[in-house]
Amino acid sequence: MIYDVNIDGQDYRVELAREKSGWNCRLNGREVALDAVLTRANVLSLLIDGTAYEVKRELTPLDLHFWVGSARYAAEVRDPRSLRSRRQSAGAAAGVKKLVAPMPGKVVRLLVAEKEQVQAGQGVLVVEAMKMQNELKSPKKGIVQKILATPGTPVNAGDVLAIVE
Amino acid sequence: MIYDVNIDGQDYRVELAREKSGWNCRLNGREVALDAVLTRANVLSLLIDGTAYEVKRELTPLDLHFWVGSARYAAEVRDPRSLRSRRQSAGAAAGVKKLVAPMPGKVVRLLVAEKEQVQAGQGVLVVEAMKMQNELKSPKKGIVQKILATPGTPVNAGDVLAIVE
Amino acid sequence: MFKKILIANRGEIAVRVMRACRELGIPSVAVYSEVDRASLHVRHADEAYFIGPAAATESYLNIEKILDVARRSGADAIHPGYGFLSENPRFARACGEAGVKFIGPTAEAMELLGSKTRARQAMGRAGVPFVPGSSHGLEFDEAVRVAREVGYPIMLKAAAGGGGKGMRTVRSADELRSAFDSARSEAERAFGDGEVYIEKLIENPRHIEMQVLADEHGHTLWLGERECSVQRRHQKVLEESPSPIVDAEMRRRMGEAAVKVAEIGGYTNAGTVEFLVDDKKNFYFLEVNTRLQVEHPVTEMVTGLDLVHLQIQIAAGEPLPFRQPDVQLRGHAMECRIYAEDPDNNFFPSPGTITLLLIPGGPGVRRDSGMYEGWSVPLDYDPLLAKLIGYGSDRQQTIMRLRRALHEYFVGGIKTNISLFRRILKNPNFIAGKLDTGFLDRLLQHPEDDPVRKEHPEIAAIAAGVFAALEHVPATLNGPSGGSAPAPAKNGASNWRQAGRVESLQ
Amino acid sequence: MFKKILIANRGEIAVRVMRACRELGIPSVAVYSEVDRASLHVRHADEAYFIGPAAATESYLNIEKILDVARRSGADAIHPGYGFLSENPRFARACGEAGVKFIGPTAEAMELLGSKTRARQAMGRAGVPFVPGSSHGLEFDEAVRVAREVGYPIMLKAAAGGGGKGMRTVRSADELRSAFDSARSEAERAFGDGEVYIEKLIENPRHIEMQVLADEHGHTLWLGERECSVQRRHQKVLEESPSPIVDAEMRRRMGEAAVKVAEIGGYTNAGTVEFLVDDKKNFYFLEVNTRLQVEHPVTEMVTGLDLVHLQIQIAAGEPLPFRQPDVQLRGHAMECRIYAEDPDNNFFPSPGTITLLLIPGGPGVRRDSGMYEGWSVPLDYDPLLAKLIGYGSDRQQTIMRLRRALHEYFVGGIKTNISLFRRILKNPNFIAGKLDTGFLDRLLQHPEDDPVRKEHPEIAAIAAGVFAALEHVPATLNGPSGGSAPAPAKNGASNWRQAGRVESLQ
Repeated sequence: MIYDVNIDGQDYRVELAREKSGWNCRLNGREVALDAVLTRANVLSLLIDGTAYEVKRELTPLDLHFWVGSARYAAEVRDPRSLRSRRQSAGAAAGVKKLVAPMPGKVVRLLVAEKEQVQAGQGVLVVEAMKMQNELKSPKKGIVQKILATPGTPVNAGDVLAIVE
Repeated sequence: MIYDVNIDGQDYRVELAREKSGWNCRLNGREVALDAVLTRANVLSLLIDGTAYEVKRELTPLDLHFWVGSARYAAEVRDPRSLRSRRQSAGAAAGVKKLVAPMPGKVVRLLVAEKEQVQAGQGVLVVEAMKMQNELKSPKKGIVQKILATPGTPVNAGDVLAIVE
Repeated sequence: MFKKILIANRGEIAVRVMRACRELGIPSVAVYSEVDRASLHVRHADEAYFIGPAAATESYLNIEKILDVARRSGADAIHPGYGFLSENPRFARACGEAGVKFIGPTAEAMELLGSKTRARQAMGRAGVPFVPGSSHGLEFDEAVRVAREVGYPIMLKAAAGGGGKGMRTVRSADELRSAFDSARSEAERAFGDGEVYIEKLIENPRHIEMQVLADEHGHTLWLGERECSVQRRHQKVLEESPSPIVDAEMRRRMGEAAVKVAEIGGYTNAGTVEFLVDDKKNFYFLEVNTRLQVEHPVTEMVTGLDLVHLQIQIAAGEPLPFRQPDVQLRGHAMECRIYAEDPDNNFFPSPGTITLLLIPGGPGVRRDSGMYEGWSVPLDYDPLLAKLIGYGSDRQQTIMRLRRALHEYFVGGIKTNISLFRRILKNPNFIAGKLDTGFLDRLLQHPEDDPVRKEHPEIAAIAAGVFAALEHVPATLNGPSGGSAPAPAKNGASNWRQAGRVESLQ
Repeated sequence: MFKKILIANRGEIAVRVMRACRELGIPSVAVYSEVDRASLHVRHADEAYFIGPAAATESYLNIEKILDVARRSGADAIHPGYGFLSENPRFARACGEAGVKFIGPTAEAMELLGSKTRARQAMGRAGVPFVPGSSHGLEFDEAVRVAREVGYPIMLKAAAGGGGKGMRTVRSADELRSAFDSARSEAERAFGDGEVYIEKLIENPRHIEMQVLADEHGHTLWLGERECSVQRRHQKVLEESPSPIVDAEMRRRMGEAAVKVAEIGGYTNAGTVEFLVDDKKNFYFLEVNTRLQVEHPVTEMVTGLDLVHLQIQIAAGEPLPFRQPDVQLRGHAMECRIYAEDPDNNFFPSPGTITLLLIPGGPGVRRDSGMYEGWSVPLDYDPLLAKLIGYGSDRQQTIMRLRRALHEYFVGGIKTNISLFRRILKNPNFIAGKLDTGFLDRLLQHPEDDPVRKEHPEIAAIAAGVFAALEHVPATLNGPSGGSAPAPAKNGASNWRQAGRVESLQ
């Protein structure tokens, strides 16, 4: 099995083959003496040349991360031989940025109107969750093309709330 | 849904019907104001007239138990409308008793031979597990019809090791 | 002793109080809102009653509903926890009228000590040092005069205040007008009371508080201080006892001042007297928290006492079972408040489902938690999920122990501030005990100082490959094994074991 | 300080030592056998090396393999835990020869104090009270004479003994011959050493031991006693500190006797001096355990010290950082040893997969555990899974706290002795502190006294129905949600919530 893996923006190719005596692993073509045990769901114990790593998989509706010890890595995994891919069309339309709800909550206020000009970092709207009002800021300088949120309505994490171009 | 449930030897009929407003529950024909939430796998929170019960399900290769708080109940569940039944043919052949391995381990010694007479509680064979030698005793007085265990070989929990008649 | 105790709260503090009830052999009654049916406090209770929608005003803050549950369940006492109704004298009074014992101080003590201006007036009469300023609500003209007298910079504060609301720092006379107006209207909106007073600003103070305990027979004791200077937006994040700067003599003086405050207020049960401490170790009375504090466990660890047991015993009319000289302070304790919030993204709250939970154990580690794996954190309440408390023979050991425990702690599926504590506990100023209420803000201005280095992206890559490969092998190896199987978690370990063994010998 | 520490053990004690290493900033190295690749101690280590088959003689007891891992990993010290090689002087010597520090006493001290007869001789010279009898191996003729002198009943014991092997109670002269022969041959088989000696039988003694700590600079201290009278087949089940019968004066005398024993033996590092105590509170030296004990946590809780930190610091040549008067004993601690065994079926061992694990938390609860949900307990080793330790301000609070913690504790899929502790902690004699080594046998003779009543079979029936019904609804409600889904545990809660709410209002 061959996987193209992107970790924090860096690409890796991981080749794994099952053999009688274990798994054969190559990382970017280089052989790795890998010993892997899934100890419980989402927790992998890796031993490589004696060094032990506990790797946790964190899969949320929004994204995929792996934790190696206390460090968290954003990941995308693609199997070149299948159509299953977690890579999103990220590069597309670099000039358009979506303002996405980072958590579920309730939209309490809009701070700008459609077609209005905003600065990078300027507040666009306010979402309330867990007793706190959280100002969501524009990811870039530009024009607010569209506001998809309505004050008083609940939103889910990942919902697109506004588009800035 | 109707289930015939046997708890520690006692039979109960549990009727459950899903309704818009919740579940309708009858126990032996009597209505029960049941509020049930599966909080995590195998852990059920029941509220009945304000009293809270945490019920744990324990399913092993050998048997099914429910724990209500700190008390453990042996259970068999049968759905009268389906062929799925966990009830074993327990009543059959009352004169024949099987000596079953209560845990995995290794048979280290036989204490009697086939066709030998044994008393109830007399040791039949010894199984070693976790650094301890454990004498398995005859469930009844009778004749050892068959010994299915060989010294030096591993056994699994639930394996029949001998038959006493 | 009480026959049954209702806990008018949720989350970790409800669980903590229920544990004390069970230890005292008293049945506990939970109340829960619509979104809390599956919450841990319902699982820990002996009885549980639904009290309404998620909005706290319609459930946990609804006095009538809570007293109705007390009546239906036969509870003869109510523990309010912290937050919600815990400092509401109207609730304490309503309990009394309903014939249910409120586990806390009297409504009168709450009213006197809960108003900051009334409390300051009382402290003045009793000779307890407090921050210079006014001790009553001010009109603007008076504010101008008082500010000039105490000298800028000053703080404008709401008499009914809390949580930083109605609070303004004023550095010069020309800022006063607009600050005064906005503080006043904010206080009016937040508390329905626009009373505002002035305190001299103590620059970069420490926030140190003293735990007191008073029975209903006139005995009042102090149980040592807690240093609570690690704060963000006036919200405590980490607390410890003892304070790195308080010695035995200062502790005794603060303790005696705190006992005097409690006695002036006619205080009973557990309470906390907060002080500001300046860089010359002068301490000034700030306010009284008329409840059990979130951070009470650090005091429990260094005293070896159980404050909730003692609260219940005091409320039941028992005298304190020890005297001041019997209180033995030993070792060092520190608490990390685990919040559902994202320290890497403006501390946005992070409700959602906890998909994986690995929890620390071993020596010197206490967990007071309201979460469990599989539980969905509702978006309707305070983001405090759990508290991790470490104890060690000294401050250094406690820090190292908490770092170890944080290494073991993992909450997956939602964001938490666990990584923030790794930073705090490795910060040289923190380790040196150089703290003030500005410490955390300064630390957060240097995200590049994060001690967690991303040194192993290639391990993450390999793991990503292995997880993907495991999903390609038969479901019994990796995937959960279907309806009636008890252990979805056991998965591929045994099959991989053989492989692992051989590889590791290479 | 050491650069890297190898832990020559497995299970909870390996995890506990690794935690100490991490707290001291020292990388830890695990070793594991074929069946332990997925064990918790491998997950907690910084490095891990395979050392062979399940059989301990070919892995955890294999000195050469372990020293080979030390060499390969660059570990400069080895912590042996308890059991396995921990009391093997040959191992301690081999470590020294390999240039690796053995964290424990010297081989010489082990040899002197590990032989019961040699230790008794040394105690005689030093004037430490020990049980009357012989202090050297006996032939039968001599045994007849000694037995007559000390008076029946007597105990025959193996000099090299442990775990009850080679031990016989003899109540009259005519039983002596056969008991002597069988004790001798059992000792010969078990230890390769048939040496047998005589001790007067103390009827129903208490087993009380004293923790000592000695640095390599001549300082030896005692840290208080542990009462270990709750035993089954000479195996400790529950331990506590302080003992219900030891007062400050007796504690000081036992402590000083224990320090004398350690000093006679040239003892360094942590050790335990065991005493038998008769019904008049006379105490008699029994033996020395030249290692960290399973039950060391109760001493840690009442002293506030970390014994493993201190062991490592002592082995690194550091002097003890405190003196005898600095040791502050406070409160009460008790440990329950959680074994994989079935108390309802002859205490048969119960290896297998842990399908569900609910663990206690909150105030005064410490868990030292080697298990996790989804782990398969191998059948090859000691059945100790975990230790639950409770701390309270007094014995009564500690008992109630442990009862509460046991209420929260659940291990599904295998049998454990958790229910036994419920019985012990509710037993009137136990609560009154009326203990001796026969206590548990007497309790087990009355299974009908089990305080857990099966009062709710109908609740079990309803739950059985609900679980079955949940399996009939679509898989997303109850069943695990497939390969890539992170949370098989979340299941039907939200769908049932609505139902639950309405029903609970009826």
